[in-house]
Amino acid sequence: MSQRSELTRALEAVLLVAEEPVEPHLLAQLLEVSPSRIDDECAALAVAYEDEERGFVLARVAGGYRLQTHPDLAPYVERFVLDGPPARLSGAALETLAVVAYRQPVSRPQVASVRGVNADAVMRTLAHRGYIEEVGRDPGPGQALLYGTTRLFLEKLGIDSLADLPPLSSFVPAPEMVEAIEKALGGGASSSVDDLGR
Amino acid sequence: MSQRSELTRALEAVLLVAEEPVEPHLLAQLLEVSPSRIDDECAALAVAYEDEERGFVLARVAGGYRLQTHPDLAPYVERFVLDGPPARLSGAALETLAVVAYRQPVSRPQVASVRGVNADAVMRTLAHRGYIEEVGRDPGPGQALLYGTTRLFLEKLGIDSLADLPPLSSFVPAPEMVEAIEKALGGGASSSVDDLGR
Amino acid sequence: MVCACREWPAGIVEAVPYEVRTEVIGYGVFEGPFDLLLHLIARQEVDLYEVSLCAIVDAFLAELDRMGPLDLETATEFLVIAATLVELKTRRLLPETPGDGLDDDELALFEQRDLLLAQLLECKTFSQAGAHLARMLDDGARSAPRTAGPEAWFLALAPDLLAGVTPDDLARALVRAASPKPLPKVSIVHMTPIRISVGDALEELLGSLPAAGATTFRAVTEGMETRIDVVVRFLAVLELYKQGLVELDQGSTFGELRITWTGGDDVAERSRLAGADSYGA
Repeated sequence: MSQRSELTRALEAVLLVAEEPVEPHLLAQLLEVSPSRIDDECAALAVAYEDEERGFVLARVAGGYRLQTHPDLAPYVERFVLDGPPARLSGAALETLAVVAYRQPVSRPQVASVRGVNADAVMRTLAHRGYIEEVGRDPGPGQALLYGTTRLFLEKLGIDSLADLPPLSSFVPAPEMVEAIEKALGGGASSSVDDLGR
Repeated sequence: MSQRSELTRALEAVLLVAEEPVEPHLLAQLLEVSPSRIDDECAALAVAYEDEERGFVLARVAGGYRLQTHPDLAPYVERFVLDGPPARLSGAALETLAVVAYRQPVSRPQVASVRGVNADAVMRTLAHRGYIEEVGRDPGPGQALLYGTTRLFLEKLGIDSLADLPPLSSFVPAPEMVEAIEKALGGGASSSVDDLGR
Repeated sequence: MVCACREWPAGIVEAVPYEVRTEVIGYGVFEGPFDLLLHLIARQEVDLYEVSLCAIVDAFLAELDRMGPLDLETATEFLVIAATLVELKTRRLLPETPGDGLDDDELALFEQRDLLLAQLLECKTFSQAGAHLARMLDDGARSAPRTAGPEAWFLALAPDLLAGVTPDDLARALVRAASPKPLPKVSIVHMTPIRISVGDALEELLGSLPAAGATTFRAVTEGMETRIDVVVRFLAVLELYKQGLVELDQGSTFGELRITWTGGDDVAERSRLAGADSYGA
């Protein structure tokens, strides 16, 4: 291979020194081309890395581009990275994280009402981990603090934006489960099932 | 190109996540081949990167291998450092600084033994930036230089004195870990960590 | 999905089939009343298609009883649900009132039931969404980003390398630096999806448990590095439990899972002989 463009080479160099995903507009500014040109270059480079079976990939994550290791090689990388894999979240924390992710901006009482239990401790843990943060205050009475997910959350999931989360409707319990719950509570069909649409 | 060996791919992945030069014997251990095989692989990879006119090179530095930007592209990297998100200390540098801060006065070999890697280059950077300085000599044999943090360090961190550094216990997940960490910090470590609470 | 068994090794809960779990996890590890209720309903569904409200209400109350002292807020949450359930149960037990009109009490009860149903479905939805997030986090963790940053000579250009660094960041960095490091050694076992079978794990347990008498799940999974090893070991423990060779219990809500050998010596001997060659027993 030869005659690689200066643009491609500079892109590779900048991505190598970046510590977090670099937004296309910043890359465009640095390399003096349009953001759409950056997107095209990055897409081409990502395909080339895959074709060449590199040990790393160029990924679009949390609104920017970054170099990261190929998932196939996780066993080697895990051994090398001294921290080891991060502690996993408990079921309660995951559920809470899901509520914040899909309902944001959302207040603590709103989260608690979905789960039926006080969510304060779990939300502190999630904030401590950097997955959620305060994003504002409810304009209504009480002015409750509102929470949303962070950029780190997107980075950890390896997705570009919240739009990449599967729709919440795909997690609504299957009809048999709904029927079982209805039966359990004693009674026929109820209109409130439809209210879950969102 | 196709059928790249798992060894080459794993090597690329590990070098991508490494923050400091990785010694051949460590790579050899990770990838379960001989150190000389690692040297051969790295040499071949370095040549390939040059031939392919990559934006980065594989360099042999300070007894180890690392990926770094191609010297041709320095102007772009400089612009990124100046105009991009604010550059911060690398994780490795921050860890080293933390060891010096909590364990001072401390010698280079002592820092290296806590972190398990040679700390000379990082300590030079920290001294150069004025965050640490020589504070004396070990009275014991060898008379190693001892380092401590500077006034600038306190200012940058926004604290009045070392006594304002948070106690470690609040950041350690389990009590057994406290013990292990104190052991890793070496001899008088537990007392010196406690001293910070004064 | 339903129980948050935090004291167990990472990831075990979602990896074990639900029906298997319900046998062991019956002792108050529920995160809230909805979790508990969903769990009880699911158990009914597993047992028989005909779901019995009465059985569920009784189980709910029994569970509440077994949980022991709760803080006031949590207790209230559970009691509100319990009250609704009891009302629904009473209603079911009473003979049908003649006439087609519903009185106000009945209407209110139906409203409560609908509300509870909606809450349960919502809770279930988010719990499934949470399980999916866990999978996405796992996938995401398989790739590590480059974070080395610019080479040292470029850093001279940066105005302040400690910008945004807090004393807490420093303390965390020290903990990272001084924490015991895992041995950097790649074993190829790691690359193969499942190498150790439940049979192997069973045999190993049969070799060690009778002599040990009582131990904990943590102890029998000590040193295991991959999730799958832990899961396989867990399935083996369940198998022993099903065969009545061990007793399982948890001292406290978030306590250790204790394993006690109850099979006697000859059973271990027979089972071991019946198996394949001994596996590090």
